[in-house]
Amino acid sequence: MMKPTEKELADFIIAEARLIDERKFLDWLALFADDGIYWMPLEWDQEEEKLTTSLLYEDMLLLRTRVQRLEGERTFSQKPKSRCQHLLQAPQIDAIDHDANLYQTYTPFHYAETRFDEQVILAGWARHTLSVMEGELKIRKKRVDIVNCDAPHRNIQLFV
Amino acid sequence: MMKPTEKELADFIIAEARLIDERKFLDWLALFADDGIYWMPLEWDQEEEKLTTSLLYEDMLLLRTRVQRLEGERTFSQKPKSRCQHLLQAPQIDAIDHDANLYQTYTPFHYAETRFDEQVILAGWARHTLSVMEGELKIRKKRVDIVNCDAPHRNIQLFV
Amino acid sequence: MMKPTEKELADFIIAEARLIDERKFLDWLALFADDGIYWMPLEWDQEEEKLTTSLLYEDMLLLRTRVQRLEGERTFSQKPKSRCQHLLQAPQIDAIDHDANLYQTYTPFHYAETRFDEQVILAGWARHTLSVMEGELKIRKKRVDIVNCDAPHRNIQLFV
Amino acid sequence: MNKLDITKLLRPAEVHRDVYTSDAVFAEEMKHLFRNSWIYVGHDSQIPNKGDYYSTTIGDQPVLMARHTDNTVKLMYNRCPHKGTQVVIDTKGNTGKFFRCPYHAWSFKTDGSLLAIPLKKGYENTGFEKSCSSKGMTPVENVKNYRGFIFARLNDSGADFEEFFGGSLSSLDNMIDRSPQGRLEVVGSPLRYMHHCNWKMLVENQTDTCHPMVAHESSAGTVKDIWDKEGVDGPKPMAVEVILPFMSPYEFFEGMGIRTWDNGHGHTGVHHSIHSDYSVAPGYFEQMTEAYGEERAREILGENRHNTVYFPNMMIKGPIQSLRLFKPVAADKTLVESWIFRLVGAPDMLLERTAMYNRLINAPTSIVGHDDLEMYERAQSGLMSDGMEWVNIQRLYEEDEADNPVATYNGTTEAQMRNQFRAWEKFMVMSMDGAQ
Amino acid sequence: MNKLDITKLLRPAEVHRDVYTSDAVFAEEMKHLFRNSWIYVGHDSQIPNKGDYYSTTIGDQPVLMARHTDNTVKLMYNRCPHKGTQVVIDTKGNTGKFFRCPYHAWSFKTDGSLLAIPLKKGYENTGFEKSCSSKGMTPVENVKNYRGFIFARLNDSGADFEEFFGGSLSSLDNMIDRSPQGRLEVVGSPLRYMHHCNWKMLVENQTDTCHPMVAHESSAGTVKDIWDKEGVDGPKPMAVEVILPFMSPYEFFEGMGIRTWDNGHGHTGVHHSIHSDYSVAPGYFEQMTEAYGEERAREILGENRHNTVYFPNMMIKGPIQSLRLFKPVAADKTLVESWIFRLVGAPDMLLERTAMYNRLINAPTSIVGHDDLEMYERAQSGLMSDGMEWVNIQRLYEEDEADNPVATYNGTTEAQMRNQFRAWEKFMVMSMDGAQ
Amino acid sequence: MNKLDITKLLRPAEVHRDVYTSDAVFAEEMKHLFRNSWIYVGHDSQIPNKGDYYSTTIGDQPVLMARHTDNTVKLMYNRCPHKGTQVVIDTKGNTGKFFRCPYHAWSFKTDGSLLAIPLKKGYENTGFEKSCSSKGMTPVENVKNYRGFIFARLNDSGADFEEFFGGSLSSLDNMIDRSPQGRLEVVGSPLRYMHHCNWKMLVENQTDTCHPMVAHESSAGTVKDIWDKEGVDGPKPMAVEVILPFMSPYEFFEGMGIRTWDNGHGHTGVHHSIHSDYSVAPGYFEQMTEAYGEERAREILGENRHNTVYFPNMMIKGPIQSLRLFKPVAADKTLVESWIFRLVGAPDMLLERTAMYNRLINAPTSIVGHDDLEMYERAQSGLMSDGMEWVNIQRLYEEDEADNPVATYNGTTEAQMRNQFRAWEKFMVMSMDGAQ
Ligand code: FES
Ligand code: FES
Ligand code: FES
Ligand SMILES: [Fe+3]
Ligand SMILES: [Fe+3]
Ligand SMILES: [Fe+3]
Repeated sequence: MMKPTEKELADFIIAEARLIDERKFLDWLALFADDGIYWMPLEWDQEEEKLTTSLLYEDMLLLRTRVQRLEGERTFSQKPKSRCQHLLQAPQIDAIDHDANLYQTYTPFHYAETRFDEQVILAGWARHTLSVMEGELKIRKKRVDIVNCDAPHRNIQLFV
Repeated sequence: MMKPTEKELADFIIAEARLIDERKFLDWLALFADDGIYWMPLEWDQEEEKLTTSLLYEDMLLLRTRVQRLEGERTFSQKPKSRCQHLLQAPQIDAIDHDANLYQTYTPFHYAETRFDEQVILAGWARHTLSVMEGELKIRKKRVDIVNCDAPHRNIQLFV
Repeated sequence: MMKPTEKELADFIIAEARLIDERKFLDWLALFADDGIYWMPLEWDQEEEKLTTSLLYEDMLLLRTRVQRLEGERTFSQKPKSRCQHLLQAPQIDAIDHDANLYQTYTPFHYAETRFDEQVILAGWARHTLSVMEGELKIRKKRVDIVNCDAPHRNIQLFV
Repeated sequence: MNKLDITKLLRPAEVHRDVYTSDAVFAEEMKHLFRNSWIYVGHDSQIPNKGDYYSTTIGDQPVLMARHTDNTVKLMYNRCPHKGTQVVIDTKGNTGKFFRCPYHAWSFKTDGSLLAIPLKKGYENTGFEKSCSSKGMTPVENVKNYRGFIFARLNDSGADFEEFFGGSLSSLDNMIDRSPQGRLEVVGSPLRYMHHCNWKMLVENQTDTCHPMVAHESSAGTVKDIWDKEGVDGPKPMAVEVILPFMSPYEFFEGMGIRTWDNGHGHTGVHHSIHSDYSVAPGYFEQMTEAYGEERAREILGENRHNTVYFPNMMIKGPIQSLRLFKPVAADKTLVESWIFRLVGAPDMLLERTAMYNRLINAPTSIVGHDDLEMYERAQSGLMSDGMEWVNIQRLYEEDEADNPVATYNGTTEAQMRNQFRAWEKFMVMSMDGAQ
Repeated sequence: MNKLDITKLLRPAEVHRDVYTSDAVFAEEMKHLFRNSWIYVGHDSQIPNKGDYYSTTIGDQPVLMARHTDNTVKLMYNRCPHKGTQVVIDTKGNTGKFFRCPYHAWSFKTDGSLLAIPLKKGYENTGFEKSCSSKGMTPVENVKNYRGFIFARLNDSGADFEEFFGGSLSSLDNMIDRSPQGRLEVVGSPLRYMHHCNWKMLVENQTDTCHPMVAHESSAGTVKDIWDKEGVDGPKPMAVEVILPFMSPYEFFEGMGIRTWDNGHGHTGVHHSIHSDYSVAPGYFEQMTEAYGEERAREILGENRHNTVYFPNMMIKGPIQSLRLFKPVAADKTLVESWIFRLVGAPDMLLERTAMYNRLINAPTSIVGHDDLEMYERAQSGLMSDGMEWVNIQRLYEEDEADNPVATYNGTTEAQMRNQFRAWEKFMVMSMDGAQ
Repeated sequence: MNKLDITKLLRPAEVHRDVYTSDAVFAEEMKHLFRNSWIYVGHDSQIPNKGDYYSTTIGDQPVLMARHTDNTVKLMYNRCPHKGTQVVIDTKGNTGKFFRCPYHAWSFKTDGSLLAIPLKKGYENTGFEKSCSSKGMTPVENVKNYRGFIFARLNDSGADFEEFFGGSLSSLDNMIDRSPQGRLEVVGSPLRYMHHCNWKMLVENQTDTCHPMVAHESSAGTVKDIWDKEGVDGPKPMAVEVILPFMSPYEFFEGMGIRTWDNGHGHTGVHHSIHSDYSVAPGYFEQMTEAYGEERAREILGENRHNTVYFPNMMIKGPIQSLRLFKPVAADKTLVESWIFRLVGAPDMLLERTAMYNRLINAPTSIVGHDDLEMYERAQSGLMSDGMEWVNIQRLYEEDEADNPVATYNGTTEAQMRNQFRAWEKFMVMSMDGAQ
């Protein structure tokens, strides 16, 4: 695939969330480009990426760490394991630029994470920046803004 | 556009919700016809519009008031501001009547509103009655039923 | 319809949920094949259907019982009645097998059920197995997994 | 707590913050204040037919109001004498000739008295007839149906109905008289609006005439601003007519006057009010003249009281036919129910305005409501501050006030709040021991 | 509270509502009743191998059940002696040869005794060896493994196991004997069902034979109605066979009989029960005969007790191999766990019925469960009413009942409820001061 | 509670679990400990301009910090003297020349003093001037701006600022001196992380050097594992540089040393710390030398303290310019705020590392944070166990410790925890009656 269609872009976003719900974290990692970034800002409308605090701003090394940790023998905060579920509105295609090989999507979502008897539901918007690499769509950046980004959250352990 | 397609109708509904989430309230107001009405019944299966209580039954004058108030210098209940997020199921087209220039859509949604550290999630169905005016789709009536319409709610300050 | 399209399969799932929300339970029952089964496992990734506990594993006789009970004069747990709302992600078609006349769909959802002033939101995935019978799609099996299947729930009285 | 603990919480023009924030004080309010006072239960138009019922609460007590076979309205505790099950929990319905408990099918007449028990013989020679359970559901004895409005007092002793309300009934009368047939009917369900604050903050606010032009500048002020900009000539839209008066200047509120009655009742709008200048409903005056004669009709419609507070927790607006009930849930939690009424025999336009007023001012989705809730909840949390322990209600305070409970004042006085707290103390301690 | 406070809450055939609603009473139940009684912890088939553990609670106390290296079942408080961390919180797993606290890696043998501390030298000459922490995790001493069922008593003193349960163990025996090998195995996870009511309401309901035909008319009655309409000839489907008996007439329940034992235990279905007429699983009787001989096999299978209540908070159904645990969470909150067992060596059909029964009757998604929860929660709120302060359990009350704890009654008596409350008082006050 | 009740909860090297779990003890902490101590409020860079304000809490008290017209920082209780409304609830903003209450428009200077009341004449001859309300918002008198860091003590009496903190200010000094201009600025919003545990568990953890290699094996250990496998030669990525030291062996932590000061303050990393070996920011040393001269610059940068605890509820990391505030919400609830600062005049690379450290270690989405929260919350529930009532903090305990509050220890001692609890007792009881 050199020039993804709108449907291919949307299907990619939907497939990504499903991989997380099904805990296929290694397959999920494989969706990222080597320079991929997963970003959850701390503030509403946050612009700055590195010179202020974010909830999450991670490269592949850190994401691989998270994934390996989740299955770790001594990962006590995952005994028992958390589970999560994504509910996506149909992804909207905000930008298609074949020449720059850049594609932007916008996806409102609700995210449920549960462990023991507690369940939390986060509401927000995922903004993906994608590129085609070696014939496959890859995530260059996934930005997740939650509507209550500045609330006092407890543990959020999986991937929104 | 004289005769909107199903996709155009659905895209309109999706775009409307996004404008609210992005706090582009003036653009949102512009989606309404001059005689547009925004209605939230108080009772389940409520038929009566004017001779009984509703949660909301507002014409453009009142809607403009709300929007201007949200940005007001002395709007204390918006210091700090509320934020909201809509999550829509794909809108269903319930009626297409080109001759009458009337179009009906049905959209299940969840709505999250947050202020400070509180977040409330409302679940319901939006029913839009649309017409094409001067080549553009306009909202003649937006009816929003929430599943717990008769529950004792606290402030709901933005637009469901 | 002998060979349903992907759209027909998706529309069927969406229509099913709407019938429940609108309390058209008899129409909803009519969507099931005579040997239809409605299953809600108790455990995460549960395989066993009959030799272990489930939340729900019901044939048509039991489903008809539920529906009739919901309208019963002496159904005290439904005075007042519960209401529910489904919010579906666009159904994904996991398998199409025209020869076997078997179709599999996968639908992430959030489900809100309310009675009095209480509202609960369940997050999960619905997996439908469908067949065409006498020209109409029928539910052979509906499997509903909720993300917190093992949490200590209170009454869940309608249909997830 | 004992009498002294309570009296220490009040000064002539100041209230200790514990009155709003203490769980212990709240418990005493449920135990004493809400049982010694006459509390509004509901309207008899909610249960027009025999067997109709309506279930609600008085303070923290679940009660059941029913239309008995003799057509009178009966009130009883909603509690099965067997194992305590609430016999009905639906807010309203029709139970036919009797109530039947869903657990073991004990049945009761619509006045609560025991009708039948399955396998009754199982209680022979057990001494059952001597148990409290053998009587059936416990009735509430002190019930008054005042022109359709049902009030009850849970405690046996205390002031009787007329003594308790005295002259304040004139406001209810005026609201009812506005029907050419002298009859009101509840319309639809009440708005239910949850506030995280003490119930008394809401009651005080009903006669707080110095807050509208400040707290509601964002809502009423914006309507005014938009109307000034966009307003075409000719008649104002109904919504504008309803909201604009909230922005009236201090002089307007000073001039409207406040009247207090004994036992904590009182009202704003003695001389005029924000409801005075509503446009006339075509044909209405004629209907009223026909019913009452012109002079009396003018008298009725000339009375435009603003808010009348019926101590402890109800407020009505005669000219707009609405009633608000401030139901205490916890020291910091209050459920506000806003009801509206149809003037039987009057034009629909009046009901349309009443319904509009209700959703514009009293709904959880109402911008005016947002203004007020914000103040209450900020106060509830602000009172946690130990920097100052007293709430001030001193505006236009006069030393001899307490000696003249029935009086009329400048409309910006906080005298009615002080009047409420004098009554609060009276009905809190009347059933208390001197010491404990 | 002291002895007197507790005894004042009970009358021979009435219970004060505070017993169900008061937080103070609940706290005393945790402090006394649930420590003086033998409480069911779990089944040893949940931890078959060395190092297997299961974590749960006894009253409000977190405990850890483990299979020790000597293959016995050990019980200990789930609390690290260093800074209090729960050593495991997974409900089940295998810890290998020792437990290791995740905070600072103190380790403990599978009986809780201290194994090692990193940098142990840091405690030399500190007096550490004299501290309670130096012993390791505190063991629960009084543990009994009764044919696979693990019970524990937290307090050192009190009735011993056999004395506590007496004749009631016959119900457990019958359930276990129904396995040709005399062995049960837990199958799957328990249903967990949260109720906003007091735990004792659920326990009382287990021998409440006057409620099924009333409270369950909506579920069982509807099955009956549909089956009558649609039912083809020939054998009933398993689900119908299971649910229909709930609609049996009063005579059926009167006839089944109720038996009480000392210390609050008792059961329904002395002579027959709703489980009596289940269709036979092919081959099962042969298996039983082979194992026990025909006479003994008939004896075992002829015993069809309905619900056996093991005071204070457990119920079993021998004929259906299920166990329900009513875990107190708060005065108005109870978690019900419903467990099922496989009869080792018996046909799968029996397990299929057991699993079906569990989801049809005990699930939060079960219509029968909906019927019951509705009653409990209506009662919990109804008891807030001060119109009546006593719950009535007087049906078929006999003055000299207390003198004959072991007795058999007409099946509709409330004698077992009275029996429970006599035991409740006994085990509440046995560790209390006379006054306080 | 009285002095004796408090002192009974402590032993030289053990703490009773009620100190963490009792609501009564928590209430006393709010009433005494958090008013007798100097509590960090905020940083003056949050309110650079006149009229800027920041609202927060001290213990359970809502306070308002404002930049006054004279450019000084003023602190007042956030409570309107009229009816208690919180005057602002936005965490930050600019109020111009005065605060104006949104309810009735009373206005106050930016030091809280009363500016104006609408219709002021309404208070003439009412005795208003004698009421507490007439003064305006109640100011907090004891406020100290220490090089930009604002601290306050609510009670009038008690230790003064220098006496309270003593030598511990050296850590703040070092953090500030790391700016070539000796000035810090708050950057962005704080991370807010809710913990269901007692606030003291988090404070103790700040000097708990025996937990990283155990509790953080899952996070830091995994980074190490991945880096060992994947790590290319050459410099470590910043994230690896930051996280790896958490996996240092016991010897490392033993060697780093712990220092205690009087009144419960103390720090880890006397000789070196996990922050010692961060790579250098190009140009930074030159900037420092220019500002301070080479020797002093080396001295400042040579000091790499790990965590400095400012009793009761704050911690800073000088070398990484971060500050954590452990805000008590309830006995079992704590809100952790993690703030970062810019070294004015230093390279952005340092801020980048500070921001990265904050999100990697202190965020609710941080795997290191997950490790720690899991321990705290397991402990909070584990302490409900009555199997053992004391928490052990005996490691490297020395009998005469209390006599030498200012001392340096082996880095794995729990001496600083013991030091905190000695201060806890001191500041709890200093304002208590001997008996009650
Ligand atoms: S509880 Fe009402 S009949 Fe038994
Ligand atoms: S808390 Fe268990 S080892 Fe420290
Ligand atoms: S409450 Fe602040 S001005 Fe009245
Ligand atoms: Fe107001
Ligand atoms: Fe039952
Ligand atoms: Fe840590």
